[in-house]
Amino acid sequence: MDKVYKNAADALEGLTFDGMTIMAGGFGLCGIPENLITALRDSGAKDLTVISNNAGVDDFGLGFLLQTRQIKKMISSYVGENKTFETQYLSGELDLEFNPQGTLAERIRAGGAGIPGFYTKTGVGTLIAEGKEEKEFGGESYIMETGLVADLSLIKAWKGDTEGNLMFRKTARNFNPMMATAGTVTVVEVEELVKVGELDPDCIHTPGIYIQRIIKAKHEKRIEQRTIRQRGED
Amino acid sequence: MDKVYKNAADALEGLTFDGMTIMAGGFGLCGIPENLITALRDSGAKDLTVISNNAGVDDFGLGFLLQTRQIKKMISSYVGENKTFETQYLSGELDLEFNPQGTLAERIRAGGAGIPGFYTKTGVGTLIAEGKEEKEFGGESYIMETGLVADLSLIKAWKGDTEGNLMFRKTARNFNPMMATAGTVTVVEVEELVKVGELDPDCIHTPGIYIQRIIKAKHEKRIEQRTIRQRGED
Amino acid sequence: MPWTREEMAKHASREFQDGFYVNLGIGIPTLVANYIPDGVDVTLQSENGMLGMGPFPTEDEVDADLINAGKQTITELRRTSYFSSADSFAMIRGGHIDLSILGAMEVSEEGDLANWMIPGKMVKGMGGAMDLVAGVKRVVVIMDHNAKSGAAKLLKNCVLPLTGVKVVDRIITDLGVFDIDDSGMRLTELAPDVTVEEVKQRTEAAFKVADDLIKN
Amino acid sequence: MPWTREEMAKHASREFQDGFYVNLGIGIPTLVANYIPDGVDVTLQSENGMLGMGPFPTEDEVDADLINAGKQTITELRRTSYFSSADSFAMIRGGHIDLSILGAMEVSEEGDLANWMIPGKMVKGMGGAMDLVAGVKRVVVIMDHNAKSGAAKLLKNCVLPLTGVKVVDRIITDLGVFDIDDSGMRLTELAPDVTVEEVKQRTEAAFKVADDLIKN
Repeated sequence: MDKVYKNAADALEGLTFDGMTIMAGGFGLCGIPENLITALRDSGAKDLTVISNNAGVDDFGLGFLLQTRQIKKMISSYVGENKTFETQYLSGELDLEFNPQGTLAERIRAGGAGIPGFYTKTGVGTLIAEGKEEKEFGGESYIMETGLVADLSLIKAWKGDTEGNLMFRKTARNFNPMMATAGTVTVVEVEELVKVGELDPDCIHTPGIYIQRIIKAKHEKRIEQRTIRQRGED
Repeated sequence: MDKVYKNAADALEGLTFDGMTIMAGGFGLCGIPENLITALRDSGAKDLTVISNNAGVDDFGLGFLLQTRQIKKMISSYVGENKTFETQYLSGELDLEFNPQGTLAERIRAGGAGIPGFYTKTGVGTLIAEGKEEKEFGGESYIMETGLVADLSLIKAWKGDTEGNLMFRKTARNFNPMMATAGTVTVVEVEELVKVGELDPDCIHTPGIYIQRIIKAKHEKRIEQRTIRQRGED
Repeated sequence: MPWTREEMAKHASREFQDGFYVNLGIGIPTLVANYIPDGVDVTLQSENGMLGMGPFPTEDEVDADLINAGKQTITELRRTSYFSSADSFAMIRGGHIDLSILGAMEVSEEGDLANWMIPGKMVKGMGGAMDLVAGVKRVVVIMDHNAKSGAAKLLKNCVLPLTGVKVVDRIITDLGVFDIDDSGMRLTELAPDVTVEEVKQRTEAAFKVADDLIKN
Repeated sequence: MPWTREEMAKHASREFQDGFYVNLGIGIPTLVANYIPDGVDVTLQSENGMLGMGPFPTEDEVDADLINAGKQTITELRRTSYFSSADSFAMIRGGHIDLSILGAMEVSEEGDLANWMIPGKMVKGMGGAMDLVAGVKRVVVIMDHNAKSGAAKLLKNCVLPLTGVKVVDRIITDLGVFDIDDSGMRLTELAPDVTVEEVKQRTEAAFKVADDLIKN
């Protein structure tokens, strides 16, 4: 089983279709599958439901798919950095489902773990609870949230081996590991593609079972908020 | 905040009481907190409810606490290797709650993650489902299982730093990471106690926030089934 | 002539497809790993937290921190990864394992499985069996066709407490191979010199005989 | 004289206890990290998957893979560990974080918090705020006592959509400090030259005045 593909376009070959649900890893622009997002745009697939914590910025990441109007609906926790998004949302072209960030993360984990529903205190008594089943445990109220899965998960890792074993780097891990488990097919782009056996088996974040296709790619890694201290400052 | 204690007895000082609920890590005898279990026995605390995948063997691990009749109830998935257990169970001295192994693991994770209940397909239509709420998702039946927490979690890691950051080794990881999150207090014994900064921050399995006390200890690491192949065999 | 344990295991090895992730139960199922066909790459999962299980260790390779779900010492491979029990069963429950091969005490004609408990005897526990049959994509049972007493083990309904309901896809016994789907149980293959008549006599479950029944 | 932003932050830093794990929101709450008292060891969590957040990087330390929940570049410390968003919110939801300090648009006298949405305006999303207020052991709000319009922000009931119900334990405004528990809201401290009368005029919520009210 060869999981290694030549490039992002190859890696998405045969996997995309109109109306599909896609998960895209990353937090802000950190740890996003830059190359696979571009390839998804180029595939032309439209009416997409995209599950991603954020919506990119106007000219990078998921912003590309907003520009081309390929996204029909976003499931996110925060979309504040994207004017294209705002315009399309306010005009009614784009549907939006907000999830508290931890609820979103857990729904994705649950989807990958075969858990169709779970209870959380997050959002009880707020708009988020509307229409959701409520249950008491130990005298406290909780709401039920459901598991999320996708037809295709696009994720970004630091190192990967040819079996699909992955390691993420620093806060670029974020949503990527759970999304890897929740896609019917999961495609990953890595900075370094290594031979099997080169990753420490105790340090593998995502076992290869979750990865169907892998590419090595170059990453721009754009920074949203470049905050600096002067040398000597604390 | 100094989390490092001199030995197992010191590390349990003030934490034990009759009737308490304890989680003990390990799978079989692999990755069990050998020294903390002995110290728990020596503490004399009785009427314990112990949550542990297995019950040790007659003369090692949780078997010690069965010999002294300190355990009132076990929550486990498999207890096949312990005659003391069998005797006490059949005589009605010992209460037993079986959980499917994956359900047990997930209940512990849920307990640590603030999730009081979740749905699983495991056990639907079996004895395990009796008395549990059943719900349909997508036309299939699931049962609700609840989160588990403990007054005290005893776990065993490979390396730990003085902040309580931990790494486990190979299959000795098993139930230890989830139990670390589900104890009101969690005490860990490690083979190597290292300085802060010596563990790779991308490879830490359990962040120090979950650990209140840590000791360095020696481990017998008894093997239950020593299966060997001859050199040259596949 | 009924199949031997090894022949049953060899038969079960046909289930392996290239790239499969597989969980093998204790006993005869473990033997199936000896018959992975050439050119077929299979990764074995052990539910105590390991993907990529290697063979038993040589004397000097023995490592107390490295055991399988049967608590036997084993080895790792170059592809191996380790994870917690929660992550391991997330993998199983989430439907990521392609195939589980396991033993059974009883199987019903609808695919109910009983393999963990005999009332009145000391119960050891179900371990991960309930999770495996509920979560794994395809469940294959290997077992003797009859109990030592001669009693049928392929039943209309299981008598013993269940491990899972409608979970078994295929049963390989010493007498033959049975497939189960929504239309019921179907005999698809016979061991050498075994007749349909003999199978019927030794089986309580109702089953059809496949049009293309294979006689070995 | 009402407190400045820095004075409010400094005041909030009294919340820190040795060994605390703390999550700080964006804005004034971030400033609180500058006032960690000597001898008090506090570990900062960032909900995008990091425990042990360090200061902003120098120019040559900038790393695109290392940002906080405000998407700002930051640094790691020797104690730092990284984890997924699911693990991060398991930590938050599970009650393992001792303290969260965050901003607010409105707080009710029962401790309801609104800080994520103004109807009619483009909504950016709640991010991790709902999870933090639901899960963290102690929630402290820092905010201006009144809106720019002069409108009260400490209300009988929040007008804006809620982030959480009965979640706020303490409010630090430029005018003083309020504690909330089951018995209601209580003014415990006043900024210099601020009178109880002034606070009452600028507050819609009903509050008691603590017997041991501290006047600065």
